[in-house]
Amino acid sequence: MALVLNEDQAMIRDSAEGFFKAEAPTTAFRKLRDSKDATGFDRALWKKMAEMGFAGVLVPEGHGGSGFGYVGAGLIQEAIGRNLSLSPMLSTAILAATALLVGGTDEQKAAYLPKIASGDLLMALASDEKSRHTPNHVATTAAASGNGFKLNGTKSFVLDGHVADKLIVAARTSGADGDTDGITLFLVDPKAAGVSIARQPMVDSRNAAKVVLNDVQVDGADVLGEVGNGWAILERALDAGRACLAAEMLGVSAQSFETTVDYLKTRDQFGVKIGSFQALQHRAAHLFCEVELARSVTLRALQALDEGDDRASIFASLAKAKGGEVAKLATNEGVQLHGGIGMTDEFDIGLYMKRARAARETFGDIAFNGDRLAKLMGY
Amino acid sequence: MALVLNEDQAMIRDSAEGFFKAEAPTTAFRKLRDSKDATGFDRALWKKMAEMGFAGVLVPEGHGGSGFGYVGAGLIQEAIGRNLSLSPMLSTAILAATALLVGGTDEQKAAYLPKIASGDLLMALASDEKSRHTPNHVATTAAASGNGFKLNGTKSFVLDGHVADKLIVAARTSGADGDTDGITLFLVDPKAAGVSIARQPMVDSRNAAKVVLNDVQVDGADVLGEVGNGWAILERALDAGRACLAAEMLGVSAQSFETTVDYLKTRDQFGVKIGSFQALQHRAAHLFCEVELARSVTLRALQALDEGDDRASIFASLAKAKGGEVAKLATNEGVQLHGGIGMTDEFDIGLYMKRARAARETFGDIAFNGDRLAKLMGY
Amino acid sequence: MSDALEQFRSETRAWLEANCPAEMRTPQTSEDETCWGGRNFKFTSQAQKDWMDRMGAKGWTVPEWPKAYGGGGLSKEEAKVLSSELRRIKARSPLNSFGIWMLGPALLKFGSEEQKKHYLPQIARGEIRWCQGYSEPGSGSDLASLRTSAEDKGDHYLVNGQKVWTSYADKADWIFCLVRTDPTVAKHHGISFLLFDMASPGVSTAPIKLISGASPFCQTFFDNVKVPKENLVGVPGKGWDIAKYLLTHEREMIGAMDTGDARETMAQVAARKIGLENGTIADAALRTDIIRHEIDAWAFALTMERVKDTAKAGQGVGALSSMLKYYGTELNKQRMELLMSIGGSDGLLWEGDNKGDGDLSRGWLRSRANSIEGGTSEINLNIIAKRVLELPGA
Amino acid sequence: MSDALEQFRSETRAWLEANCPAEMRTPQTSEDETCWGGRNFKFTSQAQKDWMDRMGAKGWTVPEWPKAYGGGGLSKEEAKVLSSELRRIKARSPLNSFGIWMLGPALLKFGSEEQKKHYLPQIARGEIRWCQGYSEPGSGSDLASLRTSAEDKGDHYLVNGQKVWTSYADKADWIFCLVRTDPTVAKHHGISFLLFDMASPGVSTAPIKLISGASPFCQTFFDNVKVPKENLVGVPGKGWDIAKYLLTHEREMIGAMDTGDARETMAQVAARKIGLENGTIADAALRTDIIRHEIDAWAFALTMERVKDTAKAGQGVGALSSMLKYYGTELNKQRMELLMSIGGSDGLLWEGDNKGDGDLSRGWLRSRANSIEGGTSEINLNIIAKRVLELPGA
Repeated sequence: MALVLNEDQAMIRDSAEGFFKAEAPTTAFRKLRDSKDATGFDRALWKKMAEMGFAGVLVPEGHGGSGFGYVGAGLIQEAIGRNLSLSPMLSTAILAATALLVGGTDEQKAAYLPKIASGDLLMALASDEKSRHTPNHVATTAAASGNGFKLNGTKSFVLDGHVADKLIVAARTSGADGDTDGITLFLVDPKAAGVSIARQPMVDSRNAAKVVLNDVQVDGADVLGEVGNGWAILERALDAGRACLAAEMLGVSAQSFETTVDYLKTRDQFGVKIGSFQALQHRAAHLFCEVELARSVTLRALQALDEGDDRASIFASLAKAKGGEVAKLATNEGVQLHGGIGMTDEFDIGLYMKRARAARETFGDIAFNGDRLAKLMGY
Repeated sequence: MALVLNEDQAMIRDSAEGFFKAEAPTTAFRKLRDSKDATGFDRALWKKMAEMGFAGVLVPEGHGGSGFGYVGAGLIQEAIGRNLSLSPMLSTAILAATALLVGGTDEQKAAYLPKIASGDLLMALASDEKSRHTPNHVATTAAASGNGFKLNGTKSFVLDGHVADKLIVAARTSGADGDTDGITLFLVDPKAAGVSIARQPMVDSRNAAKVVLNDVQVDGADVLGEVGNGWAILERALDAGRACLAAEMLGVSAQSFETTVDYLKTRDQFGVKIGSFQALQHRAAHLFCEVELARSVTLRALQALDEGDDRASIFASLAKAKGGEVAKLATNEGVQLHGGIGMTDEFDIGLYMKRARAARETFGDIAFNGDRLAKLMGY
Repeated sequence: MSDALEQFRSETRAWLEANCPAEMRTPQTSEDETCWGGRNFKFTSQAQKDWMDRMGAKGWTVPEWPKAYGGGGLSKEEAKVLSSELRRIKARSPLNSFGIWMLGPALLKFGSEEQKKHYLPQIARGEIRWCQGYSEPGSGSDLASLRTSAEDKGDHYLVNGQKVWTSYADKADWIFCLVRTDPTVAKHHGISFLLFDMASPGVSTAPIKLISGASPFCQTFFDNVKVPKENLVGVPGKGWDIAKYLLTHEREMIGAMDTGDARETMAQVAARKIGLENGTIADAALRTDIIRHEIDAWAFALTMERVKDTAKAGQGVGALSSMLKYYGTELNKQRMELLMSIGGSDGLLWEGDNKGDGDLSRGWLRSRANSIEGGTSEINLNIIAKRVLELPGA
Repeated sequence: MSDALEQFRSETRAWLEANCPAEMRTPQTSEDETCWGGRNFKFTSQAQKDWMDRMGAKGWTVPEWPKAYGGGGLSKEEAKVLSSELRRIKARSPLNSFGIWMLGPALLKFGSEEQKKHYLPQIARGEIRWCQGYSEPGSGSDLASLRTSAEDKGDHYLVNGQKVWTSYADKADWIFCLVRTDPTVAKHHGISFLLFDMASPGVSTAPIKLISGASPFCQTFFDNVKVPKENLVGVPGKGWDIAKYLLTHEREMIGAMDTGDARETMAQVAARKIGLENGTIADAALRTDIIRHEIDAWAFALTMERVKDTAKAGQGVGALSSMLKYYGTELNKQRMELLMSIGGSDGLLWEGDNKGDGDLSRGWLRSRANSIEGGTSEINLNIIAKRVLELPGA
């Protein structure tokens, strides 16, 4: 597929850019943050996002979604990155929707996908257990119990875990810690007995929660996919997350870069604009190149997911690895070139740096994703 | 020990700087290179170096040496690096002398050290077998035979191997490839039956040879150190080589840096000196810092060898790793900032880049030495 | 060691034994326990106050300052002995102060005899807490472009303007402040160095919130503040010389900070958080990054050591000291980035139930200012290029 | 595909089948087998000459140039078909030439009708081999400061001066050359674009030896060379416009070079030289470096693809194309450094008994020029800063 947006996609991009700039700019982010809002996002905004087709971006039209696909989801995420907009987009519309699409039965799809698309159902993926992303490390157990399973374990860094109406929990039904075989995904009611959820305040003011499962009884019908074969579903959901986070980080990088270039054109020092200093010009020019590289890998990763390309995992890791490094560079350079005011909470550039850092850790940094892509390529 | 040169050492530095600048500048290097000189260095120069006490820098006064120690050896190497002077300093005066000092019997010391100091004996260490430095990879075998051993194997990248009067060969008397136990060092006559030596023309025009050993018979008296326990001697010789190569690379870096800064002050472009461009100023200033860091680690490594510090290996690897990276940066920046003329054979800066690359590979680059120092420190 | 020095050591030891309260020999557990002194300082305990007062009375808060100015009047050697004896009993610092670190050295070099007699003993005894008024919202790296004006009104200056990044301005008693006394000359030549009471009418402050959270920094406003003319240090219009002297001083201090034994710790943290496999940190790529950083950090620590040893040996270190701030702060930022990577999602915590939750993320954010405050990395590279490499002006 | 295009494809296929000699369908094994054409070219075989002549006669050495100027007169679509048919039979390039790559596009845009008619067919048929006279010893990145003079002598120009980095000047028949026709105006405005015969009296060349060994580059000297006035292209004093047009053209070409499938190869080389352990390259640190490079190389390759696709989609690519030269050449240097690290002492060989010995070290050294020739990385960063980011002039 050509590495350009087609007309429909260009329209999605324009409408997403316009929407988030108007409806959820950084001032909205600050308001939620400073009020220590218990939900962590604006439910009215999420409703509007559903009306725009954003919540159902991956949901086929037959299930009430807009079916824009991953390229569409990435464009929405990019606009979210540009505006630091808060919403359950990643957890519900991307991670959970992908898991359901890949692994759900017809009944599960019919039950959940339309509600995701309409903005009425929030979901969260509870997979990570280690602080550094290691998805095959699943120590949470699912032991046979009655006509179902009993879950025990602790999940950390569960995005939107504290507001989710339904959790997707990765637990081990067989095999040893580290094995990919033997992992099973379960749809778990967060209000079920034995589930306790605590929100964790994060540096980027986004929602993450610790989920403790203590003898939580689930039914056989709550299994997503097949028992012991959850890994492929989990991988695909995480790859969707990686590619869409790369897109969000692209928005973060591009916005930080543009803000910084604007600052270089307006800030006076030593009687001239600081953008006239060649050392800063070269750094800005280099950063321009890096942002463009991030844009290319991100688009390829999103397209690969849409096409079912068998290298989709490689491209997702490539985009996540490169996108993360570029976002680090763009936000670090942004703060440094803003000087002292870049360090103040009053200016936005620091908010972008915080988000870049958190997005970089989520679903693996360059160490994880670089290693993964090399292994997938046989070295 | 304070990280400064004492008075004696400052004198050695000054005399070495003066000596090599006068006796073996880059013009001498070019003459030897362009004439494809069979020896690869000037024997008359080596005699003069012996008279200056350089050949016997590590040899105690009792054995006719000057006993300047490793700091002294490093200062000589730094001056060699500054002038790209060709001599068997590293192979004979540093590697072989260290091996003899650490592992030699009284008889061996008495037989060889005075001749090293007087410049009458050239020696070479034949240890590497892989193209990437892996000292514990010793596949060359030494099988018991008569009252001695029979050696079989191939050694590559033997510095000054083609002119050596005596080789120090690492061979395996027991254990498996990769084991450090079971390695034995042998003093081998290059004219012995079964030894064939072929010079390999290298990018830096220095001497390296391939040594093939085919049923070479050696005597029990030719063992250096104990049978099966050659590793500790080899390690110490290589550490001496690493620290002294770091010193030579420091000379290469410092000279490249200074030449480049001079060029920035004299070359006109766009009507001004190119040294007035801030982007180049910042790169030069950063390079200044890096060269100073290389100087610090090098001095510490040399001192640690002199003191018998139990962290001498760590410091040797630290100096080799950092020194190599700095030499890479200094010479690459040197060529780039010289522009087109930096690419011509007529200018010296390219010669420094070639030497930096070869010195960087010798006895391990940052990948090898970084891994080694981390392991030595327990991570 | 000479007999006299040995004698001094035993006397010092005895005096400390008698005068350093037991509580002041326990490790400080938080920033809040730092003693800053001053008119309104809330001591955490009587022991903290006693310790400051006793050391202050002896002049040992500033051991090498002359006795006439409230100092200890100690020789370099004696000061070293005192410092080693303090370390021996693990005594806390009796007094932290911008007066000791910054204003004192400036007054000793540029102040009048009267000023030295008046201000220095107050600093030594912790009676007056000082803050520093340098930066302004518009000035940034171009510090000399400052616009806070001090108009000569005969018997006093009338100060108007605004400072920013004034550490602890809301807690300080007095300020040492760069002001423009002559707007008609070239920017470096119209600056003066002025001292005044923060309680003067017209002075107000507002705290600055950083990306890392609350901070000691303030914005400080001057609205027709009257300052007696004798409060000017040195020569009117020559304040820039004092500023440069203090900036160099500050750069060397900041560059020297934050190294310590962090080296050891990073590998330990990684081993604990990520685990070892066959004796090496299990994440090979992260381990490579850690090793590369450790190599640089160690090379930098050795360079600091070499600078000190070179200075001790009586050799010039000008060229070397200019790089410490630049390289040290860049390294520290890199170190915090790596610690964040090692921490993974734990490093992203902003606050939490456990003590220390959020420290890492806030420390990481705070470290980003290292290469901005006290002279940006860019300014330091300019300085090296110009003063050390003597490259032509752009 | 349209019927007409299908028809064109089958005709082309038949023609190639009949006219491309079998030898010209075997892979080229060395640089020496490249066909450059020209008056004095030594063809490696009759087949090489036949292949050039036949393609030249058909205008297919320059498929999209107009037929009137010796080109093939093909549409974009037809040219693509030709190119795919050539690939299908693995045909070698019939003719390489600075005339095709550089002078041709310049003449098509700036030349007079007469010049086009005269020079372009010679280029298409490989009759005249051209070289490019741009750089001078003193000019470097400041190309417009060139000093080679062309004095107006009524019916001719008298050319004096010196060029450097003239590729294959010692083998070329004619030169296209930047000269100064008016020394009295601002440097960019006194430059003209001149064509002349290298056999003219007063022209001499000397080869340049590089750090990587022998090179195609020469120094070229002009000593009172008479050049007919009709050999000037475009308007006198407006040569800089032509130069800029060609430099941009060249930058895009160089940036686009040397990517290919090198990606695949580096990991393979490392696996072969270093070996795999549990499926990963045994040296973990070097593997990390390789992975980081591969990520960048892949991201760059995708960016090249995106630029092409964007252009195809009829959208502007100005901002993107400006970065290709800078990033591509820096990446290639890094790639060669890594290949040298992977090679270890084998990479240090300068020559040897085996075919290929020394190729790596010489390739590495040669790669260092990538970021210098055709506009240095620094100049390209300046261009991005100025033209793309529109940052103010320094």
